Amino acid sequence: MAVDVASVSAWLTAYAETIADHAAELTQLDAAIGDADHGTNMNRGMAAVVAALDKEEFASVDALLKKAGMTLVSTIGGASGPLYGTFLLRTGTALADMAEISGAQFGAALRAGVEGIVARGKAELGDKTMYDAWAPAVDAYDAAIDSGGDVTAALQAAAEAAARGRDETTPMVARKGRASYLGERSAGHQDPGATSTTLLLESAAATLS
Amino acid sequence: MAVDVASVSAWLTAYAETIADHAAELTQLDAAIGDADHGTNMNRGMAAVVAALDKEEFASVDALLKKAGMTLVSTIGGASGPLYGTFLLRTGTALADMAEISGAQFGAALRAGVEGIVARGKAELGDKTMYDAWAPAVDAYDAAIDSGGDVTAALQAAAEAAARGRDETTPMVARKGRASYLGERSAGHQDPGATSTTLLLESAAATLS
Amino acid sequence: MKKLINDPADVVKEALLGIEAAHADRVRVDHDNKVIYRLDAPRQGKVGLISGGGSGHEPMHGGFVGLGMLDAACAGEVFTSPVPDQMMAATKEVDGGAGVLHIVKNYTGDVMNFEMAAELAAAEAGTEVLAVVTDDDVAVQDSLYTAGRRGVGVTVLLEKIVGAAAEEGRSLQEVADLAKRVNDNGRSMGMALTSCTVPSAGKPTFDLADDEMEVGIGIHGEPGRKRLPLAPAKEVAALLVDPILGDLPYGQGDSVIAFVNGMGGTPLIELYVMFNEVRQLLDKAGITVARSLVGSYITSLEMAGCSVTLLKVDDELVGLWDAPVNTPGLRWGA
Amino acid sequence: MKKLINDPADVVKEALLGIEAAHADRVRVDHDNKVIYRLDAPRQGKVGLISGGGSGHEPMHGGFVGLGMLDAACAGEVFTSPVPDQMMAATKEVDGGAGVLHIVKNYTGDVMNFEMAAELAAAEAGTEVLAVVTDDDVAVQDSLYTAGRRGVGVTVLLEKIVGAAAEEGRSLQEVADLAKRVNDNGRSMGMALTSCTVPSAGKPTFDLADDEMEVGIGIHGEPGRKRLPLAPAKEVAALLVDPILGDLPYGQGDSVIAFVNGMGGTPLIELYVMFNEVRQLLDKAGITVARSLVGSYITSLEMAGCSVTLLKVDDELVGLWDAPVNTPGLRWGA
Ligand SMILES: Nc1ncnc2c1ncn2[C@@H]1O[C@H](COP(=O)(O)OP(=O)(O)O)[C@@H](O)[C@H]1O
Ligand SMILES: Nc1ncnc2c1ncn2[C@@H]1O[C@H](COP(=O)(O)OP(=O)(O)O)[C@@H](O)[C@H]1O
Ligand SMILES: [Mg+2]
Ligand SMILES: [Mg+2]
Ligand SMILES: [Mg+2]
Ligand SMILES: [Mg+2]
Repeated sequence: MAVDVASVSAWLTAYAETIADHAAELTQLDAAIGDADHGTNMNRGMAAVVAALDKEEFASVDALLKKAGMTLVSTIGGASGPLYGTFLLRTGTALADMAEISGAQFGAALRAGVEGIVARGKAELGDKTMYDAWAPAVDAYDAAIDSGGDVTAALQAAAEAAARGRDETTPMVARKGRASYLGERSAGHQDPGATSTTLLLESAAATLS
Repeated sequence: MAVDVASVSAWLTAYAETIADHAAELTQLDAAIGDADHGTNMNRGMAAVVAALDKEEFASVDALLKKAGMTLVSTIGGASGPLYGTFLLRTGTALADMAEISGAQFGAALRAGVEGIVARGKAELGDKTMYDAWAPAVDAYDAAIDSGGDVTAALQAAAEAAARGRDETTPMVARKGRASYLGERSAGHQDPGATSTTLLLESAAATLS
Repeated sequence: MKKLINDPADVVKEALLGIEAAHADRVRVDHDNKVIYRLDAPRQGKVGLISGGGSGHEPMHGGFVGLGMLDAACAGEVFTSPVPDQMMAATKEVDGGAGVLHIVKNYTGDVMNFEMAAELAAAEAGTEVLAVVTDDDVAVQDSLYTAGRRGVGVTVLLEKIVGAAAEEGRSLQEVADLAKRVNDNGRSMGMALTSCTVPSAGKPTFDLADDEMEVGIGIHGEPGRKRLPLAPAKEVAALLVDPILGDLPYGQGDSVIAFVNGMGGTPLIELYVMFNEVRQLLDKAGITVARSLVGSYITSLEMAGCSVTLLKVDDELVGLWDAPVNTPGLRWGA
Repeated sequence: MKKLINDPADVVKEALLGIEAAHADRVRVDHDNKVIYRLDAPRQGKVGLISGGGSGHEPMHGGFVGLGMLDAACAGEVFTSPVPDQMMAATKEVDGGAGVLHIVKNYTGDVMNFEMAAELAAAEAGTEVLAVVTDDDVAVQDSLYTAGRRGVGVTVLLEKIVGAAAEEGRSLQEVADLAKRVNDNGRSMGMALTSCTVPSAGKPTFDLADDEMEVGIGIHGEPGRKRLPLAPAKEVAALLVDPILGDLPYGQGDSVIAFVNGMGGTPLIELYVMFNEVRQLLDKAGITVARSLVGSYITSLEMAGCSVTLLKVDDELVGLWDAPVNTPGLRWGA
């Protein structure tokens, strides 16, 4: 297995492409219960990440992830900038000084990243945010590793769990983020952040092994 | 024959009703080459005239016409207020101190009114204004009287001539009034003022005799 | 029709009530005559400045009543010039013994109604009245055989500059001459992305497809001179600025007040984008922007679009522009 | 999408160029960081005031930079809060030794980005930073379990009042306390007749039928709390004022600054009609309008609609409101 600079770089590059492909869809989801910018936001941020990765050689995964996280913080703004930025920063920090990264270690790092999202955004399960995709995803990842799976299998499980979590946001009444302003009217719409989170994990499953 | 207080009052009252019925149409004509208010303007003015006539007893046709003219000046505004107001004021002035009004005298008074329109608005034939309906109308009136017709026949002829003049405004390129701002684009649209003028003469033919 | 109004017939009346309530510190309103007065009018010895026109162009003219600008503004029905009674009442009321200047935009209706008022006021009260007619819209061909050009954006700049001159105590003739000089040195052109809807008409004055714009529109929802495919701000700026520059003409070394005006439905962010384009075109032409004004000052109800006005200025005009003004719509130095 | 823009991705950049060109006498713009600064910032010994947020709300916030109001405004992408780098740069730049107050509207993104900036600025430069978060929108339920209420119209009034206090030389803590007091005494509610269109999205955020309106909207084109049939201004005013009055609550004998705000696509004439209705409702409730503000100051691109803000005031707040202010968007006494 190799969660290394090359594969993590491939992951983020693949995610940037996926985001570009789904930008209009994410913005449309955000129009329904937010302010119609989530696709544009993520696209601007991920394009900047790809540009940053192209410019620099990274000695370690953690350096790369921190750079990517800082780039998101500095280019997205809105809610998703600090949240995705913090996620990558914390994930990177958790991987600092590791020569090789095991599946379990990567899982712990992802969980640290998600804890960063919670620390920043204070979302709880059922609030209809990206956390509703992240929480089941990291649980599924750990469960897959615990039952002997490799990183690919664990990320596959995580992406599937995220997709289920994403789908479950649809009936929810939002309690965090912009959608919460709609009250009951937020029900019946899929959360854009949970959607972009699922795409991130799908990209991971396709590129990391 | 009797162009008297009662019949002139009936004329203006009938015109007010006609204007109310045609207000939307006049405004629509004005929307195409002007500012979409001619129907509203005429309707506001004629409603005020009817209210003024209801409030007062008039000793003479000229007093009645002057009152109606002042009322139009004071309530319409825009181009049509001074023009129709001046028309009635001058027509009234021309009829001052007449015990009985002959067909020829009424024709001369109408012509004086139309001269007032020209004095105020400086329109010439072919400028695509109400004058393109007025000019042939007073000529037709006089011709009918000259060939022995009565007031009704003369007004009938005037109304028909006005309608032809109105129709002829359609291909014209406006040189006066708001429609002139459109230049060549004003061609192909019937002039609203020529339309309301034709209605005024049709009301006259129906009420004066 | 989507508007924040009650009965369409009451729009002007109710807006005047709102203006009075919002700005009672500076203006009072004669609701019978629909005239907005400067609170301290008449000012003895000062030339009285009156303007007016159809409503629907707010803040013009009522929003320009106050220190350093107008003494009174007559509000007509929407897009319909006021009636002579209003101007007569205003003329008598603001006459402080130094005479009264009528500032009239060149529309047949406005000109005729102001003329009748001046005739009547002179006859009745003996007030000395002069008039200036603004006609700065280069979208309209200038010709002796037509109604001539419309008065648009220059009117705003003129009311400010001439207002300062009247405040200085200049004579009626001096103020009128200055007004003419301002009008002669200003040119404008406008465009629309959407039509406006006259409240009493209830539907848009013209229809524009999603990919079209009207160039050369006036401020009454009159259709423009031509319909063009929607274009980026850069091209729109050139469509408006080029005919203006060529008309006066303005040239290398000239100093101007540059005014980018919103038609009512266009937000400020777009006006700043337009101003950036206009400024670049002026830079390229070697024209200095001495002062600028960006905002919705002479509007056409909820029409989306903008107009550009350039006024060639010298030190005197800039000084008068900079002089204190305190009106609901334009305020500085006071 | 009908807008006076070039490439949608360049709207903010180009608007900032336009703002700089139009107001170079009062502000300068750091185009790399997209920050608008007061020309003479930092002012030694004065608390620095910074705000910022997504663009598309002009004149807020950039139009409120200048004497008696903000020292800097950070411009995010359209409807997207700025990033911490911008606020950090601004914080360091306006720090005149008396500390810096961040004025933040309560949106998850704005709050998080400002928080990160404050953490970083404190760590890096040692600048003392306090923050006030505005949350005055009564359309949103106030709850500990949600993101809480949005910051809307009160932000404008707060920036003016707190700006005057900072200009007076009050300490950071005093200025922050005052800001909190203003926020606590203000409430707002808004409605839309039409949606806005985010330039990069290219189509309206929501669809409204010709006979519908959205009540309880925010300033980002967020759909509102409910969709209702189009209603006359009188009913719209009640729909906005009643929930505000009941919330603080405001009552008999209170004095308020009454602010009727346009959302960007609504012309001034309609805002005056609305103000007339609002004032009547306040009269009926025995509430005195100490000061008023009518115009488009906190907008949502080209959205048609309005919001009402009431701020309960005492003599101190009125005095600070009346103090001189000289910004592109709000100016008096200077
Ligand atoms: N407090 C929060 N915690 C976790 N996620 C959040 C929170 N607030 C918002 N989000 C996520 O952010 C997404 C919106 O992101 P985006 O549209 O880019 O930002 P903004 O709401 O500022 O416009 C939401 O769909 C939601 O998943
Ligand atoms: N100079 C003029 N002479 C004669 N009639 C004119 C002149 N200018 C305009 N009109 C007439 O006035 C009509 C428009 O009236 P109206 O719409 O009420 O006024 P406004 O043009 O001020 O909105 C035109 O259709 C035309 O017939
Ligand atoms: Mg969003
Ligand atoms: Mg008309
Ligand atoms: Mg008219
Ligand atoms: Mg956003």
